[in-house]
Amino acid sequence: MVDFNFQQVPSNDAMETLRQEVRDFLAVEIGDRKPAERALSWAGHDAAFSRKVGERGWLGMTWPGRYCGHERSALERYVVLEEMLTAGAPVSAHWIADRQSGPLILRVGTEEQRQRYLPGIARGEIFFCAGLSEPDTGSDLASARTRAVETDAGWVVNGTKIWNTNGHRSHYMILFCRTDAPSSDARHSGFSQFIVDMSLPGIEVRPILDMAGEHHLNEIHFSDALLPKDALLGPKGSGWQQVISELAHERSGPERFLSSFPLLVELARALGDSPSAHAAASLGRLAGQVAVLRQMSLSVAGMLQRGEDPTVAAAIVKDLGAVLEQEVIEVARLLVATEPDLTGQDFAASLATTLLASPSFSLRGGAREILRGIIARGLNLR
Amino acid sequence: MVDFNFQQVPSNDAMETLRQEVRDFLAVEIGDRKPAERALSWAGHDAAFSRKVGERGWLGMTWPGRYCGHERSALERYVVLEEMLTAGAPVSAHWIADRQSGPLILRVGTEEQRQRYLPGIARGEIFFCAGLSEPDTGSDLASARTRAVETDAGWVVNGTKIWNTNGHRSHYMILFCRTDAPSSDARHSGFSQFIVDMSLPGIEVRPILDMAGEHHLNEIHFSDALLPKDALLGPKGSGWQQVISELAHERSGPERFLSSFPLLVELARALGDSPSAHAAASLGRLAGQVAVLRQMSLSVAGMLQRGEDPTVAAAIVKDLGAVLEQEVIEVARLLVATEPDLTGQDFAASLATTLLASPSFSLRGGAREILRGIIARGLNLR
Amino acid sequence: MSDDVTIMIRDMAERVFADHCDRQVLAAAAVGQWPGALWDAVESTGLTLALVSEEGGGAALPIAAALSLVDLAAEYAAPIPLAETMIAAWLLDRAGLPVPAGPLTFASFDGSADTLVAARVPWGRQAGIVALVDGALLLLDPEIADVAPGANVAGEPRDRVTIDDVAVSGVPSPITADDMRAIGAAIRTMQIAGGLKRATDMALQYAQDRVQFGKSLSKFQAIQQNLAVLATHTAVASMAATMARAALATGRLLPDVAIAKARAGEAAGAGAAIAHQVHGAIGFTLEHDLQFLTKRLWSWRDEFGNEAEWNLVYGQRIARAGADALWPAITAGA
Amino acid sequence: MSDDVTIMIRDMAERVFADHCDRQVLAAAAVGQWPGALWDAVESTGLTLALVSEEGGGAALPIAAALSLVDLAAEYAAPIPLAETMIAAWLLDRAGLPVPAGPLTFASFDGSADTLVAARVPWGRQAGIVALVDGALLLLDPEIADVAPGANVAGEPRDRVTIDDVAVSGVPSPITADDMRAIGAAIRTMQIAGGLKRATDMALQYAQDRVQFGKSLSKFQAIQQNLAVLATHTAVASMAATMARAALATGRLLPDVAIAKARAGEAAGAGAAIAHQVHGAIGFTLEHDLQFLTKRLWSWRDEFGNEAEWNLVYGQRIARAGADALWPAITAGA
Repeated sequence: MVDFNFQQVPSNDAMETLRQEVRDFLAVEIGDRKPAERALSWAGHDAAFSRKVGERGWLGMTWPGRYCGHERSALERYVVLEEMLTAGAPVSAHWIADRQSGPLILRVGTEEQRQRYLPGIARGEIFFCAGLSEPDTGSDLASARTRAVETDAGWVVNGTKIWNTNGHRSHYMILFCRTDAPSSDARHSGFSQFIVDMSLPGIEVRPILDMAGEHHLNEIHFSDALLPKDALLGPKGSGWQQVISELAHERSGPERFLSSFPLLVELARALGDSPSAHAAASLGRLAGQVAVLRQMSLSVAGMLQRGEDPTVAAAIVKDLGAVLEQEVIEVARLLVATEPDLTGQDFAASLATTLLASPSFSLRGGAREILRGIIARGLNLR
Repeated sequence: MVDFNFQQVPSNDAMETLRQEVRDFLAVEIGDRKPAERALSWAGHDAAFSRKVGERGWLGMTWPGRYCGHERSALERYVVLEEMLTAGAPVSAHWIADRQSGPLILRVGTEEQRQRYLPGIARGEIFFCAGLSEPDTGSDLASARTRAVETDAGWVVNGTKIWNTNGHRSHYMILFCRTDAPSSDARHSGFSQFIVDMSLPGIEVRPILDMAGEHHLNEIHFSDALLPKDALLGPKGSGWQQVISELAHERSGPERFLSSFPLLVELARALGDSPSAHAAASLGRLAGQVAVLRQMSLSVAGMLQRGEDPTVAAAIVKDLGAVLEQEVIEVARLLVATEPDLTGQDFAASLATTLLASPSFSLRGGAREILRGIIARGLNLR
Repeated sequence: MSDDVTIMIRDMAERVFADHCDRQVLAAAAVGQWPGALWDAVESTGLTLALVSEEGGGAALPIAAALSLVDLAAEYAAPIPLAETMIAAWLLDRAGLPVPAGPLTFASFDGSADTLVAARVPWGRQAGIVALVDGALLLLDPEIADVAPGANVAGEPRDRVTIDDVAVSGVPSPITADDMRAIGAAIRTMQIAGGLKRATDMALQYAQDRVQFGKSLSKFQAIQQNLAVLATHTAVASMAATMARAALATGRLLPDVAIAKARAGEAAGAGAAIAHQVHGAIGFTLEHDLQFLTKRLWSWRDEFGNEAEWNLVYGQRIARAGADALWPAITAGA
Repeated sequence: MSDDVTIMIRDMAERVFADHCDRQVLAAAAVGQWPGALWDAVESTGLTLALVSEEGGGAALPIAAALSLVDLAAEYAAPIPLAETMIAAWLLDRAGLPVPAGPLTFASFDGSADTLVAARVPWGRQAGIVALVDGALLLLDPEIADVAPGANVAGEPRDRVTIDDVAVSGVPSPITADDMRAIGAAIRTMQIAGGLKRATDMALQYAQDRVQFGKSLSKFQAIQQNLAVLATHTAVASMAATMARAALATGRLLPDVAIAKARAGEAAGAGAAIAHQVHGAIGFTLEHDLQFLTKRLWSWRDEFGNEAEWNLVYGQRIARAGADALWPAITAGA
């Protein structure tokens, strides 16, 4: 029986006060950003901006105070995220640390690891990247071959990671790799994760330019890189479980449907205050899709807050979100007869930037077939 | 490499003269049909109309003259079909005989069978139905269990056929059934086809009402029905090959994308001669889709005429056609804010009729996944 | 607390629907027969008066809890004006008018000074009509109403009601004709959510039961992907229904009802198409239950305004407010 | 006979493209470098003059045969104005003007009496511009043209050209500005067909080569279904390109060019999205060839009119003709 239980999450004063603070902050900090820059969405990288966000207490928001967290609710954190994303703020520098690495360290790290990394993340001073995919893995993460071998001196790592975001400007990586051969009945066994200091010898970061010609992605080679013993994150052999639960979190945020929101704003601007009936209805349709998806996404945040498993609900939000992000582009270009142009006027430049980013919309957080497979599993079909 | 080779088929004088003859005929014969009747498309049944079509020489058009065929080209036949379908003419009575049964008898029947059935079909006096699906087969025709056992007196048939169109008003059925057990390495072996006189004892026709409440479909039970020896069609054991090549033909015609064309005409009428820009563009888009798909479908007819295998190209036309037929409904209902109403005005009634028929659009000629599987096979993916 | 109430009344109602909404009742209703036993059973629970104040003889339940029955009735394709009756009774009660027994419906009348018309009034032939005429609300005297029967494609009565203007008078209405249309849109949104949920359950069940090429349909990857998309449409409609219920509860109908009806309407059509695709030929027959649901989905999405109408309402609001107000409007639900 | 010609010139051109359109050439062109060697090799085949009369020094090939090179060049993402040169040369020759050597392009100029402007002229900075000004056709003197460089998202030059009205004079043009836009739409339609064909081939190859979960991607049913849909879009674009070529050959541009550009434009976007989906992350990188094609598809679908523009042109024609003329119009191609 279908019962996904998306509940409406009412707002409260704390959330709305915070929302206004974030808006005021963004008006000052990025008020002069051009639409094409805003269209970069969470790919925009600005370390100084991230530090300021940290100063405001908007990183590590839900973490305990003893790690310089701010002990606020998942819903308050959600407010900060959605305000940043819809404004097209440059959140890339702190994004992975705040969203993935920090929560993971908090959950499975040693007390010493928590003390060492979390405060810097919360201050917006320490940036993380993730080392998951490998050249031959694709969606099949369990085929990863990068290997860490335990020696007296520490862990010796060899292998190659690919599609790494921000490795060239991050201080640390959470590395997923083999520490033991898989057992015969469980190919998902034998993986562990490590916190890797990116300045160590034996780590080479090679750029991969994306189709817009931008450098966000990297291929990273480990050649006998020696990690200290205490780089191991959580129990040895628990890497697979860590990643799986992390992916569920990764799929749940507002970044999963708001990537093209800045373009929607430019579309509204280009259409003006009295568009044709068709243009108005198209705008209303897209904005309505955002509004409903936002309720669903908030509902997922509510599940997280209550400690429920949001895997299937998050996959639904992500699948719908990827379709919507794509649709905004297609609707916008037909309503405003302007060719996409990176060096053009606001709308044309925003359109071009979003268009060139669009193939990534259905990649991030899982290809469409994978997401629908997760939903199908939630329906007990597999 | 993708190379489907859809070639443009130029028209010629013979085709255009014929087209005008058909239009003049239809203006007289069905000029007063209401939009909701036209929206029935090829489900409309009218034996008298079919006889008149036969009198005009528009059935068995491509067959040899010695069987009362008219030795015209596949493209001329195409002209007659498309004119009938777009006008919403009631072609159901003769449809299967002219399209499937007749050509099959011509191809694999004995000389005596040809002499006995083809002239009547070409005159629009003998109607056929097909007995393919069974309650448990679905798309997996090879799991059919109806069985014909050879005895001294003839073939004794037992089993049940379902989703049979027009069995209650057809003179004959082409019956697909088992005559031998499958060989261990080929579950498609051991099938044969028969020409079944529907008036024989042991054949019970039970109506299945479709969701519009109409009786077109039947479930047909064979209880020791005795067929004469010469009911066997083609060599014993060749049933599977016959059906497969027949299905390819069945997927190729203009009926595969024109089912909702009568509604498109009513949409144009409802919008009038100066619609809004959006309504005009939507109308232009749908009509343009019809125009391109018609060229592709004509191209398939050209392949048939040249004796080429149209399987993949026909699957493409059918897949696109099913999407288009559905899309016409969705576009129409949003452009004309009228609730579908079977007893309402022209547009509302045409909309309701087409809507209630719409689930069949993606069934006839193969479910969508099956069609896309055929295309994938044409791409050497399977 | 409200959750407990919801569970309690849903359990009560579900027993009635499960007992009475069988294929025979639905098939008879589809050709115009009034399901008297079903109606009587529902009315005897008192749920039809759930929104009426205690002084008015009702249960005064919270709106969100009470209206969760609307989805549920739709899951069973219950061929009675339950939602219409609940709303009509609530309108009467709020206007200080007494609420009669029996089925009710509501309609806004329009026309010339002489003759007022309401088109496609749900169950206009059987139900007492709470009418909005010239800013006044009243329970229409059936004697003065001329009812021409009609139906949607599911066979639910949608009647044309004509009255003589001079013959009516009522109390000042707390709601406008636009409000009434939005309220209608809100209940159809909830019904779509319920209908889609059941259609999805049926498709899931069918895919698991049906074997083809030696394995269950549900094991084919293409079918799984289709079912995942279907479930996604259902989730959207369900969220939309929740938004519509909340809008009725707060009394601020727009923009959420506009957003909700448009999104649910789109999900209804797309979802119905997939449910039929998964079912194949069997779902296309009159004897299969799927058609009770899909015909309703195809009707409900157009009633009280289709997607184009409500998208336009919302789109014009946000266009007027300007591009920089777009996100604030979404977070404020304004 | 025409088929033989087509095969011959396609073979000749394909050798040139295969030799010269490698990743380095395409990458350099995308940042503004003129691929001189490629151009010289193409021009030396004489194919740029395929549509020019024999008296004019050309090959006077049938239009459909000659323009089959447009798709082919697009398959290789050849970053030169081959189609523009062929068309511009043909326009000059038909107007009785001599055809110069080197790349050509064409543009219709608009503006005030003083200053005339053509926006987004393909290769305006490198090519001789066949200009339509006030109903007159001429080869623009580069001295009097002011060229502001621009580019589409694939990096193909799309330049803004400004001229002084009084400085130009030409011969009466056999074609109008509308015709010129339709001709441009026709060649972009053919390019889309070629680009989609190659993108599809690449996706098929990738799906067959790439192994995941122990089997080739192409063996997953969901991927097969996606590839089937991609191939279907390619088939539609290819049919549209054939219609556009035929329309140029007959000289009756509308409605077929309008239909063709709109259909191909829609296929371009949908097809590019699937090609990227199949390729996953690798297709999103600058070092993979897919982006040379998809960026062009995203550009070409908007150039010389997007789907909305051409659907409107066709839709208004058929609306004016009336509902009962709809089918006759489709069969007459009118």
